[in-house]
Amino acid sequence: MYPETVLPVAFAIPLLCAFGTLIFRRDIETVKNLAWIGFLLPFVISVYAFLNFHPDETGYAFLSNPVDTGLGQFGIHFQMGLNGISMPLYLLAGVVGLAAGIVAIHSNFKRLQLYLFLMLIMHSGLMGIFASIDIFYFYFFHELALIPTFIMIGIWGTHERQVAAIEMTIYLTLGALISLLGIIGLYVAAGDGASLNMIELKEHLAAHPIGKADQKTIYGLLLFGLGVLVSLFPTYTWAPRGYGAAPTSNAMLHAGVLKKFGMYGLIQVAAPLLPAGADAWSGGLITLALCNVVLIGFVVMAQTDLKQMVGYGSVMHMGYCFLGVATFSVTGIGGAVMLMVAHGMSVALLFLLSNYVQKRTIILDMPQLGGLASRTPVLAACFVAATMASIGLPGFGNFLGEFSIFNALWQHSGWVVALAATGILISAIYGLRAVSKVFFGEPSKRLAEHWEKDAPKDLDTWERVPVFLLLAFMLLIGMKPLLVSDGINAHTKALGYYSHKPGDVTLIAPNVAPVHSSQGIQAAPEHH
Amino acid sequence: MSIGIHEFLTISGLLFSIGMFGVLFRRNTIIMLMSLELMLNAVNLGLVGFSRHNNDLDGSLFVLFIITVAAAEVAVGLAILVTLYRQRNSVMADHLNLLKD
Amino acid sequence: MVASRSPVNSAMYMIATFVGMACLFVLLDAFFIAVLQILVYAGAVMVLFLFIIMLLDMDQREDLRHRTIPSMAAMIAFGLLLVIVLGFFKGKFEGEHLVEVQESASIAQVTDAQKWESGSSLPYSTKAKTFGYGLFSKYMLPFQVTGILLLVAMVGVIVISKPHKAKGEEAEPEEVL
Amino acid sequence: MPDIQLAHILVVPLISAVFIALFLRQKGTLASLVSVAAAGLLCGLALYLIFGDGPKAAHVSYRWMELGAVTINMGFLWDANTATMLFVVAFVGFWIHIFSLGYMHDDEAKARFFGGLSIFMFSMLGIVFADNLFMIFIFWELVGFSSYMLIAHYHKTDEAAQACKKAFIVNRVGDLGFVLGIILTYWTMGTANITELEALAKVNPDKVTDTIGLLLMCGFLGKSAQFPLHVWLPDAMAGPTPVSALIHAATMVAAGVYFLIRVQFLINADVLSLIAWLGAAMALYAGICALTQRDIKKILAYSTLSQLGYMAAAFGLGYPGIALFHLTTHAFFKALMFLGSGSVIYGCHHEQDIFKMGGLAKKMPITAGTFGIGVLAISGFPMLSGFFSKDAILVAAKLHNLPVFAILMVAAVLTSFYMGRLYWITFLGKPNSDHSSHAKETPVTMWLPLVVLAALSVVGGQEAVPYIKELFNAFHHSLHDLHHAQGHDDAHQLLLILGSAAWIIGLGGSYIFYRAGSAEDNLEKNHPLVYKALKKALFFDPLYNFYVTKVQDRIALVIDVLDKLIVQALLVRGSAGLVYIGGLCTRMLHNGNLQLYSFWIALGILVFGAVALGWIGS
Amino acid sequence: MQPIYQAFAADNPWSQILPEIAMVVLALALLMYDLFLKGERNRSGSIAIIGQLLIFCTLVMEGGRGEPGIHFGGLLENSPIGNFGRAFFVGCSILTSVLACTYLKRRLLARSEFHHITIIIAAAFMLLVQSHHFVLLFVALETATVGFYILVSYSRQSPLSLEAGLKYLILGALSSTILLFGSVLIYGAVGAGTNGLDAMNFSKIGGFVSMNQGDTLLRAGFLMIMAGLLFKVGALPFQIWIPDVYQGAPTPVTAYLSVASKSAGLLVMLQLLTGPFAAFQAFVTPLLSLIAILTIFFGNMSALSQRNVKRMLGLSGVAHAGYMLLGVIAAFHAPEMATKALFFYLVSYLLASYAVFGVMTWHAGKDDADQDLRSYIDFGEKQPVLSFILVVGLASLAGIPPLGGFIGKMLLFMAAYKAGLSTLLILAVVGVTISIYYYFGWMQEATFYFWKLKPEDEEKQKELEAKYPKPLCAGFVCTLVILTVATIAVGFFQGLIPVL
Repeated sequence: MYPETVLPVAFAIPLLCAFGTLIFRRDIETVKNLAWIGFLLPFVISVYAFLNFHPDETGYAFLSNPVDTGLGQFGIHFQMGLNGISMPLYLLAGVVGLAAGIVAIHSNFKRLQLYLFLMLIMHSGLMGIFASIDIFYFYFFHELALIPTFIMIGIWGTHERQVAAIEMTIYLTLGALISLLGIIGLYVAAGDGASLNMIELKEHLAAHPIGKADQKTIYGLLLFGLGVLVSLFPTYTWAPRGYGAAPTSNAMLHAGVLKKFGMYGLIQVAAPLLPAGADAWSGGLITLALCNVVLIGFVVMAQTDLKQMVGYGSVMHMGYCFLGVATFSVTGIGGAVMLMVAHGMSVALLFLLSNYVQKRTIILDMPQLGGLASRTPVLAACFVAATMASIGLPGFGNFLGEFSIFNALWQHSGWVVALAATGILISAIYGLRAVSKVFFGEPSKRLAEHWEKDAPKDLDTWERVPVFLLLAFMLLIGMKPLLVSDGINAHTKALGYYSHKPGDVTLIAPNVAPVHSSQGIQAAPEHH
Repeated sequence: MSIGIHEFLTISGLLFSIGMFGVLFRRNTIIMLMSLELMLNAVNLGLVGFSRHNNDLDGSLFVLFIITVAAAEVAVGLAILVTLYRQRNSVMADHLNLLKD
Repeated sequence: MVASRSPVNSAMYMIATFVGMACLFVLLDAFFIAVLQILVYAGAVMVLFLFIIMLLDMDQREDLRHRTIPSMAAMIAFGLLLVIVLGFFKGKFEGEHLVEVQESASIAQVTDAQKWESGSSLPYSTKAKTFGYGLFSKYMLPFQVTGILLLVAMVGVIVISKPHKAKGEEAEPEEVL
Repeated sequence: MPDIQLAHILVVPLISAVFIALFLRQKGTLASLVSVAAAGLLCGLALYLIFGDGPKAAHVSYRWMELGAVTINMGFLWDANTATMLFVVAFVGFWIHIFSLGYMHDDEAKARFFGGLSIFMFSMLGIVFADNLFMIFIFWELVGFSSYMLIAHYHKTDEAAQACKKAFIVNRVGDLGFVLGIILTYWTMGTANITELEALAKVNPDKVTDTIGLLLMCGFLGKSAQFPLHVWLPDAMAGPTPVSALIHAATMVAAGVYFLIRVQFLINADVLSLIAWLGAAMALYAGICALTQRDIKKILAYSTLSQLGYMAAAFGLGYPGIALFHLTTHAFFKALMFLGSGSVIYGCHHEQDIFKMGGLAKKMPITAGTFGIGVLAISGFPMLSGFFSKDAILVAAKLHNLPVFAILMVAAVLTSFYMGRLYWITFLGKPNSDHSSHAKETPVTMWLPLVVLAALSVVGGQEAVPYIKELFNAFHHSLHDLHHAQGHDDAHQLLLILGSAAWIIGLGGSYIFYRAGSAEDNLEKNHPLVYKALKKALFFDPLYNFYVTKVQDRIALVIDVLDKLIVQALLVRGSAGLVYIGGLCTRMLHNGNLQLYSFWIALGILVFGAVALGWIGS
Repeated sequence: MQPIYQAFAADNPWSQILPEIAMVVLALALLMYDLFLKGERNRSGSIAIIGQLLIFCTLVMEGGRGEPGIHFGGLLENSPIGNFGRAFFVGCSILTSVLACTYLKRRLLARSEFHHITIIIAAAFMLLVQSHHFVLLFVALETATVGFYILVSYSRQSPLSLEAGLKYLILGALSSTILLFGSVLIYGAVGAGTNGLDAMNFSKIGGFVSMNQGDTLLRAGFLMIMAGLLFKVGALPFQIWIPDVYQGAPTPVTAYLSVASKSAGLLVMLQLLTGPFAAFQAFVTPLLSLIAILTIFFGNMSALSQRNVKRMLGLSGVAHAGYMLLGVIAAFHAPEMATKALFFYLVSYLLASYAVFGVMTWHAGKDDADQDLRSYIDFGEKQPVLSFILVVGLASLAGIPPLGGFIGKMLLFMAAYKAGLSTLLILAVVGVTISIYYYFGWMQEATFYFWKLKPEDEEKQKELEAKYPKPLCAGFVCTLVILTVATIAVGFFQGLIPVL
């Protein structure tokens, strides 16, 4: 295999398959087969890349050759490659993509051809986002993946879909545009001869640093733009509503993978290139992220609709990622990446399982549910596993991410950790409440009547495959975190994030709390 | 000669304003068109004045073009007006309200 | 002219205005343009207007009194516009009198004195002949365009006024609302 | 190489659990056999390791995850404490597995149960072996999860559904402090490795602050169900009885104490005395609560709380070895009693109310006999295992902290009193219900573990007994300290008398008060005021209920409403509405009137003219 | 012949404007064809399209572009802007002809004349963007405008069309008068200060203006000219005519107006502001910025509440004019980048607009009746291809990646940011977000309401369809598909538009 073609191929396959579905739209079986190809091959490639990931001295692997598509004079080239941070996310895209693809192929939607077409387009965008080295294309692929989401929600969504779709569209477009302004600002502030290629831009900025005030503005734009995309407080309302209305496979892809774009952008682009800006905004970001964790945490507790709960829950957990980003340290950033990967899989699984629950109960209002565990034990077990993952049980990556983030935050302030850690309690409360309300106890009267007519069946084979696929990868990452953490560790360090072991501090000044991150930014290069 | 270019310009400005006033004031679209002609004339006056003052011929030549254009405009305008009048029996501006929100 | 309630009266006042304008042109030594003014405007355009007004029996009297707010607004706008436009000219060319035209015996004398470059102006002259020279040399291109413009206007007037007859069909009936 | 063997021991139950989860979900019997075989295998390996000739101390560590400053290692710390704890977990665990074979024989979800047991064994062993705080926390959470899963075994009942949730959440409250404590420790000391921490703590004693101790204590409070996080344990009895025996009596709840012992050097004197006070209070309080219980398992649960209080007190008094000693003996006799109660429940067709039993001694002689040994052991009957450990604790208390000693003495009397009450009412007298009258002795898989544990309860405290000697390696240090403490001998003499008096008063008093096989609660009947007063001791549950339903849920509701009102309605809808209204306004401008339109243009000209003249702008 | 006239006469290199001449000849040929050669079927549309395509090809191949420089005695400049404009307007005119074919087929209207005027307008615009002199500028502009008066009122049976024509005529004439007034002021001010130089020639004006920036008369003239051009562009406060005229005009004409007329105004403005009036850049920046932002907000907000798609597109076009004005302002500081961005924006706007207007032309039925949003319900079900075209076109207009419109907007924003307009850009972004709402709303009506039509509405629609059949011509669909494919392809391979 030619390493430089791997990633473009993985990006192109779903796209080609998508257009294939348009051509063969009359023959549904061919369309399904095409969709299989379009989801399976990228998965295989992502796993292959994951197993053969050996970054070169720039920290990248599978670098493709830069292609000028017409914007070369503005420093924009199409180039793909993977680094330690993007590799796990790329794998996430491959895995969740396949799972969602299987769900989509086996859904009995009207106009399945069109649905699969859109899913394939979306998947192709996802395979592009994390592999893009050029910031412009990174943004571009995000939008490529985002647009089908709106359409899918609008056409195949549940009852509230019109409002949800439009609210989501407006929010996400606003966020995307603001972050686009940020990217443009970055490009412009970098001065003449700058390129939007991450590797080159970093070198360029090392030689021509951006002024502090500019950094603050641009990072602010990026932070709030990307923040909207990741449902940073208070711009989160689109998420639960949108996910509640979205068709399952779409919600899986969006909540699981696409939403991570914003966070990834902050980690990979904004913070390392604009360290002073990141430092200036860190306090504000921590406040907002804490709101995400604690306030939204309470909001989740008050939800009675299962899907709403999962949706709000994902908003809440993104708060942790933001906290990680705000620390500007290898630990925090690494934890955020870890959490993104793990959360991506677990939230996709939760959406999938909620849908399975809904299929069997019709209603999603938790007080009216119950007793499902004895009828569908596998579903129950999987749901418990997914819940446990999302509330941070060790053995799943979520725990590692949250734990690292707490550790990193300690350098910032103990009180922040204390507040943030209440999140693990809050999530336990709502997660377990949901499990016990939905699965344990006796079914409500209404449900029992429904089941008399239509007895619930446990998961069938094609329902199980995506669930087990996701579970397997969740456990793999949770049980053997070195698979991803070494890459993350190496690349976050290479990006210049602040890193020191607590031992270094105690040797120097035993009684002084670890230094504040702002000093670390300047100090970072000397550390390595 | 006792009057200078400034006086001509004042008259031109006055005529221009009157033309504008006519457009704003009258509901009859024919009169609006006539007011527009008046404004064009005001411009012509200015042009000729300047042409004379600047001692070159370009301004005067421009007037010829303006007169032609104005005639063409009027012709088209009146054609539309006539056809419209046949359909609607009115050319009052406030009766022309099929197109609105 | 603008305040007259009857369109016919307005048109008549307009003709008077045009004639007055022609006099002003004469004052500016622009005899050719003055003649054109009378011929084209007073002679052709205004006749066209009158013709249309008469033809369509459009001599509706506007009641101008009951529309106080628009009228007041128009008055105010007029006042402001006048102030502004006169403001443009304020302090410009004041007291500058027009110089007597130094009509040279032959055009050659003037033009030889002036060095030509792309973008030089044409020498001033009151002779109609110079207008012809100007139009056919420097302004040849706009002159041609004007011809096209007139053609378009002509085609347009025909298209708009004349009901279209497709082959083998009757002319469509006029729809009157 | 102990580390390889330790790894084997750790992995065996995991493999069993995975195997069951993947392939044996529908095959309950096979699953149970696999799980028991795994327990047996690990027990064998463990015994070989503990009693074999291998090294007595070892430490090995593998990198498991690294992100910047945080490196999580998976390591094995093998020393005397580990050995003792491993014995308790592996051996008691194995017999409880055997017992479960019989007890869960007819259960429909046997596979899940045994899978859960295997997971639990894995997680618990992880805590036992862990060489660093991070790893402890990881397995700490995992035991919490297995406990949750096993309590939820009878998930159809509301009781179990609530109990499992409560157990997990209350534990999480403790873990909240625990995780903060671990992070604080890590960032203060620069390492999470226990061996290194010990060395560092010795060099820099001033770094061991109250905060570290208090936060780490939170973890103990949650897991060992100590005040004020004790509420989950009685409810957790909704799980199957073997689970209660294994997790909620012998091992998991004791893990809190074990953890404290592991990090003893991180707890400074202030926190130690707090722990001692808390432990003593718990011992007394749980005893009082136990007095009014009717459910056999709940009585045992409160008794567990009380005994855990003893352990905490021992630890707080500065004798971690004695705490571990009591932990070990308690594991024996409490597991015995729980299994005994399981046997009773099984025999009585899942009747749990002691006042509906009675007269079981005749029908279930082995159970009755072994249970009696358990009662005696917990009451401190001389020469039984409980006697030695409890005696040591009381001596320590007498020597170091008289008020605590007084409380513990009263608690000791209470212990024997309520245990006597349980025994007399359950086993003596006449059957009080159909269930008990038709009770039968249980099959061999169930009584054999009782016998084995009874034997251990008898000899568990005797250092002289061959294999038990090995276990004492972990207690030696503290026992040595105690024996050489000033005034030890006098105190010991005093305690021989007081201790005997305690169990005699307790057992005798309860017999006199309740009589054998009574069908109703004499206390409730004859002294309703006292009974009510004692019942009030259970005020914690209503208090927490009040907190959850009236405070926490209301806050959640209020925030939810605020979210809907302010963020969703005001910010989102509001801004959208504003734009829309703006749109309607601009729309009104397009009214189709040509004159209005020309006014726009005039306006434009006026503005532009004014700008040109410099009236507007610069 | 005297020397100066001879010199001027000698400086009329007609070969420089061969494409324009060819266009005019084509237009005249159409009239001839109509008179003499018309057989059973009127093939004027095909002739017009093929002829223009040939001209377009020569223009794009750079064969017919002529030499750069100033010709025709200073009247005409062969500049990059002009050359872009020439190809652009021919493109517009071709597409208008395509749309017109479908439009005219259903109506009893003269066909050759429509194409004739369309082509003449394009030729006039081509001269307009090259003009270097106010006389040519005015004459070319008026030729195009008069053509538009006719086209707008072309559907003479429809009172809407005539009314729109009359409104456009009066307001348009008013604005031309204002422009004219401005150029007179410039002429006077410049002519009084120079001797022997042509006071209406842009280079001469530029030289004079740079030395007399504070002159009131110059400023006034400049601003009056701007006002006239802003009217064409459709920027606040001269945007008011847009919804009415767009609604009333035949749909192909609406497209032509919204693309060609707007672009012409914009390109001329760019030409003037970077040419003769470059010295006024600092003076006009605050005013233009304010206008741009107000235009963006006004356009988007009033489009938001529209139910008539033509009005909506018109008002959205107003907003687009605002974005383009940002590009013009950006050109003051980052001329190269901003010019490229504007060109790209215009081309992507052309592609998307014509696709959308094409669908509307087809869907309009007789007498442009079906222009309400509701009439698009179930469109996706009935016409999947057209609805796809519609969705892509709207998305590109909204600036959604990966379509051409997004790239255009991004380049424009890049240029604007480079020019230091970051605050304006944030407001513009808010405007774009508002615009998403109505574009998306339309897409929603057209595609999201599958199987959602009420039975009575369905019946009504069927009735309408039976009454006015809507045949779909292959060439028409092909053109729209090409536009759509181009819109998508340009998003991925931006180099396909050779302006970069």
